[in-house]
Amino acid sequence: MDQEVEQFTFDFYNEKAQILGGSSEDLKIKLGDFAGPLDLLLFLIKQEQANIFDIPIARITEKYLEYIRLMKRLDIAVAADFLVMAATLIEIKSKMLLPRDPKAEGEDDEFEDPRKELVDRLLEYEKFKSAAGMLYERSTIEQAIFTRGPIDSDDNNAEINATVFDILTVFQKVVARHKEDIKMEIEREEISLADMIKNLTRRLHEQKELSLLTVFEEMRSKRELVTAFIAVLEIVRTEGVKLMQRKTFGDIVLKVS
Amino acid sequence: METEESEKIHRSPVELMAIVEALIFVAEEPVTSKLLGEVLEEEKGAIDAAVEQLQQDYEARDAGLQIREIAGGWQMATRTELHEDVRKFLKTRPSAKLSLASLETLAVIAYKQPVTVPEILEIRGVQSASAIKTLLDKRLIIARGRKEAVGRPMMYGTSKDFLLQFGLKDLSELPSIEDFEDLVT
Amino acid sequence: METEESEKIHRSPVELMAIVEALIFVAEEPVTSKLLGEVLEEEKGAIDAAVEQLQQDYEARDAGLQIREIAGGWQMATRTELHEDVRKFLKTRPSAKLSLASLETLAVIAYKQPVTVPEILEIRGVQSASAIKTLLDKRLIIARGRKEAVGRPMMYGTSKDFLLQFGLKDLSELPSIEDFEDLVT
Repeated sequence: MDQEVEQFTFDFYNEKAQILGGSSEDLKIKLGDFAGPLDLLLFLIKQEQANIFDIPIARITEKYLEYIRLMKRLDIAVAADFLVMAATLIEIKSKMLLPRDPKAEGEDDEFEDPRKELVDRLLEYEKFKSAAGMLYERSTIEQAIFTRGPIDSDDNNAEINATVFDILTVFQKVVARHKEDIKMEIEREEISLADMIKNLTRRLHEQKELSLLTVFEEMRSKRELVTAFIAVLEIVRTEGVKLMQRKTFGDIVLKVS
Repeated sequence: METEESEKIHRSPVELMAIVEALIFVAEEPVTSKLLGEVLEEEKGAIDAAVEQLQQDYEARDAGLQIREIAGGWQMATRTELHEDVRKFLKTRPSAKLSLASLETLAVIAYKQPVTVPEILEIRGVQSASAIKTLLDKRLIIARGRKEAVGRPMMYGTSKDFLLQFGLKDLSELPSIEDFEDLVT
Repeated sequence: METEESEKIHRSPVELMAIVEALIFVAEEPVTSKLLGEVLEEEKGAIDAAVEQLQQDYEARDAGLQIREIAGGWQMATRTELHEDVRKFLKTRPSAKLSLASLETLAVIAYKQPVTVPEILEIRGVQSASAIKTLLDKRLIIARGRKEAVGRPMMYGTSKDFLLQFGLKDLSELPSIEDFEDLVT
């Protein structure tokens, strides 16, 4: 039994890209997760058992277009880059059909194979594809190794290591928050800061741990959200409570210490 | 007697010591023999023996670490006698770390400089005094004179150390919103 | 001979091993021999010797831990073979793998750094914006200033986290890209 169209599950070892049949009646396709037009081309060349240095351009172009048509029929958005490559292939194909300039004949050196640029790109690309495979293996090995759990000196783990990118992201968030704050004009009964602190403290002591994400998501308005945020800061400051972030950009957890 | 004596000893003492050592090492909190026994499907007695043997080994080889019993569980820690050097080391760690509040404040200053405290408050919506102090202490920002406005508030901008720490040649190298427009959506 | 042989050897080799072990343990990140030497006021050579002896001892006693060189420093970690039990204990699953597109983009950045978005497109033949976003979010790559070219595009390079997550001592440990040529065709 063939699976339904199955995409984007990718495993270097078990998940080989492949295209299975494609008659109009019985359209059973397994779309490999092709990383781009070059990836697809390499696959087709291998499937056709063609020599990469002497690509049968007409046949490969036909297969390539067939694949794109299949994607379209399945309502899969075909990325523009795939279409650009289709155009390139057609162009090369037509150049191959042109008779060579008789004047240039004989001087083989000057004859530039229309496929050359594409072949160079494919070869260059394939190196990086192999390198990606190497990285995949490395990360798999690395996932089998664990470092120590937090120790006492790691108490201030609410801190994060910042990069320039973080600065921008954080800035965008602040600005977005600011804009939404201004938009908020609806007044409704809001919980006071004191009540918020009381409420959160009680829950924290009941549950020992409180996910900030959960708390913040419960808030019904920006104003409440801000109140909750300040309340959390107050609690951390005044009570024996720790803010912990187990993963960078992960959820932050309030914890009774 | 309902306790089922499930004989599942499939590890040699050395193997058991190794995995127990690894688990105590990765644990977030002191870990009990009971929990170790459950995860490893070993008798509590075997776990206790392994931990005790580990403790003795650590001591015999004058290791820098110890396995100690605390809060009803086992925990790995540095040996007490080494505290001076350990403390000294922990202090010298280059700390490029910033709290989220400081980072936010730094971001506002970086993109809006020169900027005053009330302006930062306006954008962030929270008081930023302690964050500004932290940033001044870490020399990431500097005072940039006073603004010609009511109260002549102090203006702040990023420092040379800021450029160094974030690997920037100059401020024009700061990513702009446009750089990430395609990426951050 | 002007090199002053500052004779500061006030620790026995065993004592030095102990304190080095303790410091590698407490460090939050891989720690360099240089930093250890500075804090302990010991020659780098003595530190290296101590770490190497520690590594050998760990191996000889089939410990559950290892001391390894990564991202330019020393780090204590569990031994690879124990991953199943450790994972069971921590109740973690292997984290989600990067997509093929992200891995390819990462490979291009690792080998061509610093590299701009258009240059990545040129090699991969496909827009890589979302992959770059993913890699930035995962902190595997970082912005590396701007290229002095039309539009001054941002350049990207790999981060320290990249070394850590892929178990590399430094970038030179990556096999050269030409090595992959043999695999090709």
